[in-house]
Amino acid sequence: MIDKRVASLASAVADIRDGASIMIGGFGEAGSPIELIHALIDQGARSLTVISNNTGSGRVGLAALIANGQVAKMICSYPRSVNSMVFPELYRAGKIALELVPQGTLAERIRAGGAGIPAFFTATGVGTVLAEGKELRRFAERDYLMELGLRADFALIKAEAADRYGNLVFNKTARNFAPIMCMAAQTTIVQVKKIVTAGSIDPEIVVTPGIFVNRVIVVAKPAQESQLVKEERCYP
Amino acid sequence: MIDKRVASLASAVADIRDGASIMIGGFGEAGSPIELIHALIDQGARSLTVISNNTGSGRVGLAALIANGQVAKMICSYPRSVNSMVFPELYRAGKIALELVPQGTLAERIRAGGAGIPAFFTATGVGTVLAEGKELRRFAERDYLMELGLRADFALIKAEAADRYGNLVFNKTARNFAPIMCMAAQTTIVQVKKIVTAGSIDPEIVVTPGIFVNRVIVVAKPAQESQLVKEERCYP
Amino acid sequence: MKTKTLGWSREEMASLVAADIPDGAYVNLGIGIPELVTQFVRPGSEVIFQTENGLLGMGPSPCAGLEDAELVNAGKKAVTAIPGACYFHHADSFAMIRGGHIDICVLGAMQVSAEGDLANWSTGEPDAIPAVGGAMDLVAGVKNIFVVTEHTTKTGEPKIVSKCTYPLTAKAVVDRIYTNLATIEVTSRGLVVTQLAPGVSFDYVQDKTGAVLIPGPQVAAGGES
Amino acid sequence: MKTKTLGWSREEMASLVAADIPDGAYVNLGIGIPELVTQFVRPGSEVIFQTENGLLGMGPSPCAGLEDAELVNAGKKAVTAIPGACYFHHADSFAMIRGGHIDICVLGAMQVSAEGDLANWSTGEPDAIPAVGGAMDLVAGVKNIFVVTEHTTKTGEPKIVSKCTYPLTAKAVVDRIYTNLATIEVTSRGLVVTQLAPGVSFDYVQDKTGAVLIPGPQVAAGGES
Repeated sequence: MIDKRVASLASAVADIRDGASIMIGGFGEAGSPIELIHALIDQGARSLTVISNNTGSGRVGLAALIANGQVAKMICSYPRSVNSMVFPELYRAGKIALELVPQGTLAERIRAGGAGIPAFFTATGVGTVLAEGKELRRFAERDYLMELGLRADFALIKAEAADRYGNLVFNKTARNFAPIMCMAAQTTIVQVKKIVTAGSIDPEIVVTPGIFVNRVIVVAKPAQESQLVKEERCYP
Repeated sequence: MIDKRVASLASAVADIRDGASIMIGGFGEAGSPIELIHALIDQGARSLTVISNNTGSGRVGLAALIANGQVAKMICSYPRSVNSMVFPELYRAGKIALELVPQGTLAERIRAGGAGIPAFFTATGVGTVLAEGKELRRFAERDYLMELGLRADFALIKAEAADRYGNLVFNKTARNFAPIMCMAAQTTIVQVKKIVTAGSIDPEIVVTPGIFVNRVIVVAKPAQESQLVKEERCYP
Repeated sequence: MKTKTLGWSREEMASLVAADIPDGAYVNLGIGIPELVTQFVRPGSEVIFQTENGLLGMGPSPCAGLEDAELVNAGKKAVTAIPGACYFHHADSFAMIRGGHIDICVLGAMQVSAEGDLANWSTGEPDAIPAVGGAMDLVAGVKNIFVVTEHTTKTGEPKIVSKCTYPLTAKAVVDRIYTNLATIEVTSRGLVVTQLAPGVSFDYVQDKTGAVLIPGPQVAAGGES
Repeated sequence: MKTKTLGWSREEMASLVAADIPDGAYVNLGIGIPELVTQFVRPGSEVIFQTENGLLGMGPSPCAGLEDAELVNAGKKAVTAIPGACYFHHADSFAMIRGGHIDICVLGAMQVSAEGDLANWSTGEPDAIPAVGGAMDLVAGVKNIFVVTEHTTKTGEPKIVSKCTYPLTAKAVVDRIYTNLATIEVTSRGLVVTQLAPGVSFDYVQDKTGAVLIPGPQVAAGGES
């Protein structure tokens, strides 16, 4: 029987090794798998490349992972926010690398990685500093940049519900990068608020087919990042 | 108020002009918008380029459109089936052109067209006759072909239900090419079994956002192509 | 600063933008003044707002206490969804944007050039943290780009310039500019002033602008107003 | 034709394939003998079948009278969906295939070469209607390609050849071949026979094959069986 449920957050992230590339879902706190990230802090893998739209806020979740010195490089579109101080400090100190990618290009590169497409062309970024070093090519009288598909060793994802096959549904705008990251990672690890019996998610409404998911762990009441930041919490 | 409902099949297809390119949804009869196709036969536009996975069967639906001499060129992956005689005859007689595209490449070309991606690379077809004339390029020690995004003037689509915004849901494997064709056509025309009030489709389960749909027409009880073929029906 | 009180208010600027949005349009709004546009949709017309983090049919801010941390806009502020809305993932959202399906994007600017080049993501200062978000995708993909901005910076420097000095977001993409002083169309002839704020003369606007302006048919050239 | 009765039946071939499918595998099945594989999934193991027209979790054929024209497989035959299945559109389906997420594809062949080249879509005859469907995508994208086929054509010509004469579906993609006479592994050393059908000798199989075969460790070379 296929059963992708795992027993603990610790076992879910146990095999993430030093130097791994990790996609982390979320747009700000919406969809950020904060408990999985904290488990990765406990686990301690270092020299990570993290692909995520933002860089976290306060001293919890992704910001805490960065603050803990575990991240060597960020690939993201917007490494700034009101309460984001950790990344800017380390970046200015030259202690973390940054590959800045426009948000839509980041999304499409991840989707391409998951879809077996090594490269594609987009008009985004043409004529800007982000075009430097990229191949420029004309199609039908317009210039486009060639962008490469992006894959990762692991994905850490937050979803609303899963069944034992790993089929996923999401909640509102917490969906954001999750479905494409599930596709683009070698091993996809998902925290869900609940597990439902196979067949109880209508086949018409599954957002992420189970084939893209490797491990599912229940976190029934996930913490809310903005609340932890307001309380000035610090992990660990 | 946004209201994409139109009054009749005839008015839904009235502005399709000679020489237009038309994407037609469906995989075999599943998802084939047979009533819209028949309306296009009544309308009479000629020299059409049709993009559809198959070429229809019997003398109804897509096969009837072809038999009626309205199609100059087919872009498809599988122009053959048990009851498909119309296309083979015209093709052997040199009366219709064919661009044969592998099914996954066809799907991705349509998705790329709708997503503003002029070209992408795929390993499908490398080393085959379908690679002829296509740019070959190596990424990470593997060869890929460059394939171009595909757009069309119109899409004829069958869906299960819509609201006045054009949000769509589909039925089982009748979904197939419909969502990506809705994205890739300048004007997307959809026949649905029913219209529901705005807000009655859960925002989490909308498959095709209304932004990709221009016209919706109700065909409450669509004909079943295989049944018409069995009855040896012929349109018009 | 005189410019603070002279000309249109932020609300008036948003309302001018809203008056130019056709019924049934699909619109993406940036952060700041663009967010105010939702309040001025013309009576009898319906506009659908997209937010690039995965929602078509964005509604107004929720009442206090009803915020949902998983229902936010691109600025990460709590929003609502209208009946008939839908959610989708980021690749689908930017397929919508890049594929030219959004009619209008309304966004702020640091600089706009006479050719419609836009700079709105980076000052280019050495210690700035580079952060681009979805700006480059939006201006490259959306059919019509409306910039809404104060006419000058807080220190009185022109934001409408002959050539941008800040790093570009994209070249030749801006269609219209709405400032507190005037509305301006970016055309192949150059920057055409289509409307002046009450009490503002063409010469005054030209004086506050770093590029040559052309008076439109409804606008009197010169210093009177 | 001797080959019609000699060796394994179609069901036995399908069962040999099924025995090589690991528990929990995601599998795409072609038309013909591959379709029989569903009947031989090993007890206690669970295999998920994908059909490229948009269904993961394909179940058995429906009972007569319960067919749904909108629930079909890639061969356009009526199927069912298991509890835990899901539907998706064609681009997502082939993202799954092209992206290497499907573990095994089982499909028929017109010819397989010693290097694992596959020809299974066209005879290349001048009046043939070219039709490729999803074959090229599947063999380029799926991790393991299992071919299941009669060892020779109806007229006794070898289908396993040193070089394909029919138009290729893809180069160097086939991992294993299951025929009525033998199971064969495509390796960097060449075609290794891993099992012989009862009553079939290595020499007999070699005689019916258009490429050099190598006996595997469990297979006796020569004419005895």
